[in-house]
Amino acid sequence: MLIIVTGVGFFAAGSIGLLRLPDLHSRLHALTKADNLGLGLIAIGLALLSGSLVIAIKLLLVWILVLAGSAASAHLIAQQALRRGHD
Amino acid sequence: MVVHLWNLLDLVLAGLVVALGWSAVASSDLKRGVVLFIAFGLLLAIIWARLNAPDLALAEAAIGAGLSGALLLAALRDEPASVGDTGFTQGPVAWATAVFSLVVAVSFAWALLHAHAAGDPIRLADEVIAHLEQSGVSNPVTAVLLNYRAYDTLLELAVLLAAVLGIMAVGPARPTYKPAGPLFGALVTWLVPLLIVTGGYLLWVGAHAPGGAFQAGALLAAAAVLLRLGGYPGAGLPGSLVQRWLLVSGVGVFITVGLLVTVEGRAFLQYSHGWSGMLILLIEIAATLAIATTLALAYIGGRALSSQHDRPEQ
Amino acid sequence: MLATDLIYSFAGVALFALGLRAALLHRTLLGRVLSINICGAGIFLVFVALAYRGHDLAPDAVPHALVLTGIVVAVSATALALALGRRLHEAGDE
Amino acid sequence: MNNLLIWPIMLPLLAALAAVILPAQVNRIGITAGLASLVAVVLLLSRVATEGPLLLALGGWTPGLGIALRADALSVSLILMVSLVALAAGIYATGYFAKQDDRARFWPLWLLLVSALHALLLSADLFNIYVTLELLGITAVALAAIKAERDAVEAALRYLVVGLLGSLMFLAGVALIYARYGTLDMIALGDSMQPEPAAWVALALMSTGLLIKCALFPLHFWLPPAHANAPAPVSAALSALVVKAAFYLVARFWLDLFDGVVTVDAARLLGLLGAAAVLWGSWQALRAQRLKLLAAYSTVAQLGYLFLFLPLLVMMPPGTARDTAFGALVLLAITHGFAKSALFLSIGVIQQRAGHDRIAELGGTARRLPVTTFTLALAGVALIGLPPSGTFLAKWELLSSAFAAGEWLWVAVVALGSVLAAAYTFRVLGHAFGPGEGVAHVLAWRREELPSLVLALIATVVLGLGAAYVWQFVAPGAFAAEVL
Repeated sequence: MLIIVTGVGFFAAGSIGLLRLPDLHSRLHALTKADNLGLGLIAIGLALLSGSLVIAIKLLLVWILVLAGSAASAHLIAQQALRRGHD
Repeated sequence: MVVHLWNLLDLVLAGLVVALGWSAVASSDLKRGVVLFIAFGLLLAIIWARLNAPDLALAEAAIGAGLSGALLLAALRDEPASVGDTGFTQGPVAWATAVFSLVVAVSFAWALLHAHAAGDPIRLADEVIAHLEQSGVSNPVTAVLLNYRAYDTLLELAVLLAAVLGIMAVGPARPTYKPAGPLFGALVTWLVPLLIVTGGYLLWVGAHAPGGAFQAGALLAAAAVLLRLGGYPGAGLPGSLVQRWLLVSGVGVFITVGLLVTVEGRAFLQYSHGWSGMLILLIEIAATLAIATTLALAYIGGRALSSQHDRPEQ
Repeated sequence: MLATDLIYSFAGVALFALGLRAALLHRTLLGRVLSINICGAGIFLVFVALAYRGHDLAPDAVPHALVLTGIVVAVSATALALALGRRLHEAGDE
Repeated sequence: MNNLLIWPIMLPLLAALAAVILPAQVNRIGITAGLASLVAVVLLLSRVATEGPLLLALGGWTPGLGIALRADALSVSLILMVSLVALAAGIYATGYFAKQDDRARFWPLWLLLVSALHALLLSADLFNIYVTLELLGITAVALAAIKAERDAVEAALRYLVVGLLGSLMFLAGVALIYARYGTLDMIALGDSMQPEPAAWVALALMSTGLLIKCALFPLHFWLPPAHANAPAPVSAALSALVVKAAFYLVARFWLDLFDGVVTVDAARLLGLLGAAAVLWGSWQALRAQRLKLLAAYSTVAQLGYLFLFLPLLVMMPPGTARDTAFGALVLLAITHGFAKSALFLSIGVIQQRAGHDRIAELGGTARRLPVTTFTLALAGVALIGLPPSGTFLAKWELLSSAFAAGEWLWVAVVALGSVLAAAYTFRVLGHAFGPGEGVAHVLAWRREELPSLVLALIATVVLGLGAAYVWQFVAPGAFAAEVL
């Protein structure tokens, strides 16, 4: 439970970062770092709560997938922003 | 006490979904509207999960938010000119429309309240469960879709076919995008096999757990969308002859099964005893392939290029 | 009487009506298609709320199947509308 | 076992699949399927005539949990019209679409459209009807846009958006019905329906959705451009069949399913809109510069007549008089189907030969295309309602019912509408018989002119002289269906 709450805390920090930080790159930084960590913590918490190995593996897979997805999309957004910046 | 907590969550979710829906359609910036619409779809998926409808949550995330969102984003890209030129009809027409929709909303809500008070809240729920044994599957939603109301699903596959035939009739595919770079390419090579495996899993598991042909087909179509975004013009689809066979396979297998059982003196689509599970799986496999091909072609937006050219353009 | 189903029913009605209004008022095709999708989602919400029978009871699967059919029909119509819109756009440039 | 009911739906559907796979054989596939499903429909009709309404529980499940198909006198007579018109228009299309590529696009969608129409007319389940409405709408829009010309695509898009809104209003009504009665099966609903909020609002929502689809004034704005810009065989199907399917549902709901719920005042409102449609549509048809636009506005007017029947039928007590009036309504709907499709097909012949359909430049048509001009005149006879057409008898019956009920407004509207119809028909014929070189080629091919001539002859002669059979078949069976 404690791990899940900490995870939610990271999500909140990420969202606040998205809203408050001044420019796109630092917003991306806040969002991806905090949310990935937050999701990871929630996944671990849920895996421990479920007490089943199969579910734990599934949750781990979900986390890895989101990690890959968010890394790639953050990269794409940053790349696009850089390109626009140079135009 | 617990009930109250749940209802608090319900109020928040319901309020949020209406607010998101409102801002998606009220936005005069269409790009913003489309992004909000995708968020709306994902929130809806959470609500389906909350309302014990996991099959719908999967379908909504994959089709409602995912593919519809991809289609809308692609359309946004086709018509950049129209992005600035938005706005709504103003003046007395707007007032009349507002009054009309308010009248519709109030009378609809009033009638629903009466219906809830007077109607039998069980409806068909118990009957669905009572015949589950005979249906050949243990997931009630799959039982309704592929057995009790299989005829609806047959016609629904025909709707998909009609839409894609219409799309192919009015013009060729839209040009491909420039590949987004090596990192995205790597992600595509990673994700596509994963999506195909997950699609197969959902198809198989649909008989007894959330999932089924539509969710599986949508995942395969998502793989095609990714390939297309990764610079493969044909989106990994086979050649046009095979494509045509795949397009009709869903309806074709469905009708064939439906007619074959009539030879034994049964009604159309009345599966033989003990064979229901097998026949349903057979129909679902064909339907998955047809749905995937149809949705992929719908995303490409017209007659697809043949597979010979299917390499990433540099 | 459960409150949950009514809360979501009314949210569904609200979405239906505001989607209807926006579909009539939007001037661009994309805006209209978006609104029609929201309008349809409202009806789906009414259906699924009907099916809900409390946290521990199995819901009525019939509305779920109907909504699944509805989602597929909606995406078919959306795809056709956007393809026609693209064709119109191209024809306008000629 | 009544598996016969599925064949009019499955034969065109299977043929559509074959047409997708074998694009080189589409003409042969299409005509064979048209003939085969016509045979199935005739068999179905003869069984309904001898045994009364037929029911098929699909999948063997009790209707409610499963879906039922039902064939009664009303639905099979409309299905027979659909099959005949679709076959004739299909034969015409084999010549109309000269390029192989166009044919390969046309036939699969066309066959899906026919299947959707049959499925709609046979369905006894409210949600299933929603699915058939969407299948019908999507195929109709795709066919209307098939030439991919700017005007056609624009009209088709408006048609699609408006049609989708109509379908969603229908679906909202279905949700209410399910919320209150817990079933979607129309036969069970017929017994449990009561005058109460859920039924009222559901009927209002579903009817509004359907009125959009039948283009009842003032919701008709989308129809003229969509029908006038489509290829000729498609226009024929849209004007003669697709709007008729939506009207069938209105009639089914107001006179059968919801008959304990509807009120005379609500029906009178529909009648008033119908009257406005008759006058406005006829007036616009008279002012139209293009033949296809004239035909499309004439559809708006002719649908108006059908709505004039509703208040009279709702008012009448059950009995012979009501059955007779109902028979007249069916006769009018069917006659219009044949006449309007004949009109659109012969306009197609003129348009392809002359390269345009401007009414003012039709001079010389009668000399160059005598058969087509004759067809045009026959269709006109049926649209005006001159004897011996089926329309004449139907309007006669409408007038006598209106007299009996003391509804003088309806009498005036029918009279004025007929005068306007005569005016726009004779305006066209006047130009066609006038001097000029408007049409380039002399005779057209047989398969282009013959189908429309046959359709026009059915409208004027067959349905006129055989009207008694229609009455005999439709009138007593129509309301007995509820007893089932």
